[in-house]
Amino acid sequence: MLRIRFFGSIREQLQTSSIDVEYAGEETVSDLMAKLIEKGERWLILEEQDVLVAVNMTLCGKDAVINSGDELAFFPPVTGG
Amino acid sequence: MLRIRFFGSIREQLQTSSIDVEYAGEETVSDLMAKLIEKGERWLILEEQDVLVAVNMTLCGKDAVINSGDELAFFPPVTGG
Amino acid sequence: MMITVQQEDFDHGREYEALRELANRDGAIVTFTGLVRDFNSQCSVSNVVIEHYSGMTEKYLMQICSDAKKRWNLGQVRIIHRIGTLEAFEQIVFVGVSSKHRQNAFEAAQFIMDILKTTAPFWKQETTAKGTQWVKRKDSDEAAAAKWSGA
Amino acid sequence: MMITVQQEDFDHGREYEALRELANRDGAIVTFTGLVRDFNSQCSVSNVVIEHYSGMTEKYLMQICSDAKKRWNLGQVRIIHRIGTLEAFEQIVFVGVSSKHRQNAFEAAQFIMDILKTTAPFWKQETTAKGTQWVKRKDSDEAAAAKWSGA
Repeated sequence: MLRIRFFGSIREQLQTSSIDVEYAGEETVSDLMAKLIEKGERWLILEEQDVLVAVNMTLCGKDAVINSGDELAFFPPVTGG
Repeated sequence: MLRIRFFGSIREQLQTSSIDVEYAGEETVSDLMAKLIEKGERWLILEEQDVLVAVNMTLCGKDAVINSGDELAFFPPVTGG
Repeated sequence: MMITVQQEDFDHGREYEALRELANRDGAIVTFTGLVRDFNSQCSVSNVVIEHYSGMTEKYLMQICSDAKKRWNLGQVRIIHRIGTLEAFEQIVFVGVSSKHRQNAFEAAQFIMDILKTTAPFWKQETTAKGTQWVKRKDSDEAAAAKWSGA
Repeated sequence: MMITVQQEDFDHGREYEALRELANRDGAIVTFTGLVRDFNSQCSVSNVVIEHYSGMTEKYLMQICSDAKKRWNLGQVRIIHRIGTLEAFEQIVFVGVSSKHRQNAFEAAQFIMDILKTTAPFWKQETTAKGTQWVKRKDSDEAAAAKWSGA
């Protein structure tokens, strides 16, 4: 299983803050994104240029390797402080 | 009349914080210093390299013009804060 | 080194005194406080709502503190960041740093804010007369953070 | 813009809140506090005595504030400097600056401290186990002040 979390405007546009998906051997974040986008057009938002990705709470690129049990997150540029 | 004030280590070495001297037409701080040094060797301290001079509470060089009624001050580099 | 993410307001005076007590051999304390402004580039702001990624936020704030301690000789480092709904003029963020040398304390506090602004997972929504919108990333914040990556 | 030279200790929390009340549209507040350290390069310090040139001190502190306001877009500027006998760990100096932009607040507070250190007529005497001596000017302070004269 993979837990996928969404924050900020991405959470709002997807109307969901978290989903759990079965881990089916995807090797990288990109693989998983491709699978999500197959589910419907609204997931295309994840491919927008400034979307950030974290795997297990560490910022990383879309080529980052994923494993079963990982927690992924997609979110827009941060604006705290 | 000129009021001449001393601060920090200079006040301590001269053992005086302020003197009033008659204004006798000295044109610059240097002129006044020459006159003070005539009074005795201990005044040579005013010629030491890092001594600062203020005329009417403004830092200035030894070539600064002075006038009757001015307040002069001699002191070491400042060390506040 | 202590970080807190909380809804509650903080007492700046108390935070300073806590820092000072631990940092008493240091000689220099710098604090930064960010407040909710009552306007943005277009119009007046009545409140902001701050969302965060619990867990990752704390991890990144700790990382920023320890990166600062690697770069400068520091005593205490303290970060507080608020979440939830904040009205105009409320305190959002506190950074406090102590050091033996004021230059280090100033630079470290600036570094912490610059890196926090671009890496800590917080997102801000503003409510104005025109409605509610997500705050956009500022290029000036990106530039401020980028200047630390050279050294 | 407000400056105070006083023997009494100051309450950092109260100074911050006063600044915040006046500066509430600014968004960024930076404070610097200098404390008496309990050691110098050689040995432990039991207290310091700070002498000043009354009148000239106030004039120079005001000048530093208005120079800072000319260089940066600032809201409030506050300086407190203590005089007389201060024990180890006591607060010596407070600088508080507010601005719409944190970069300005940080730079202005640093500028104020750097220029204060090299131009405001205060002199410090330290009492240690070896007796009492005048504190010497530091080259690092001269260098810090010099870097502002280019721009």
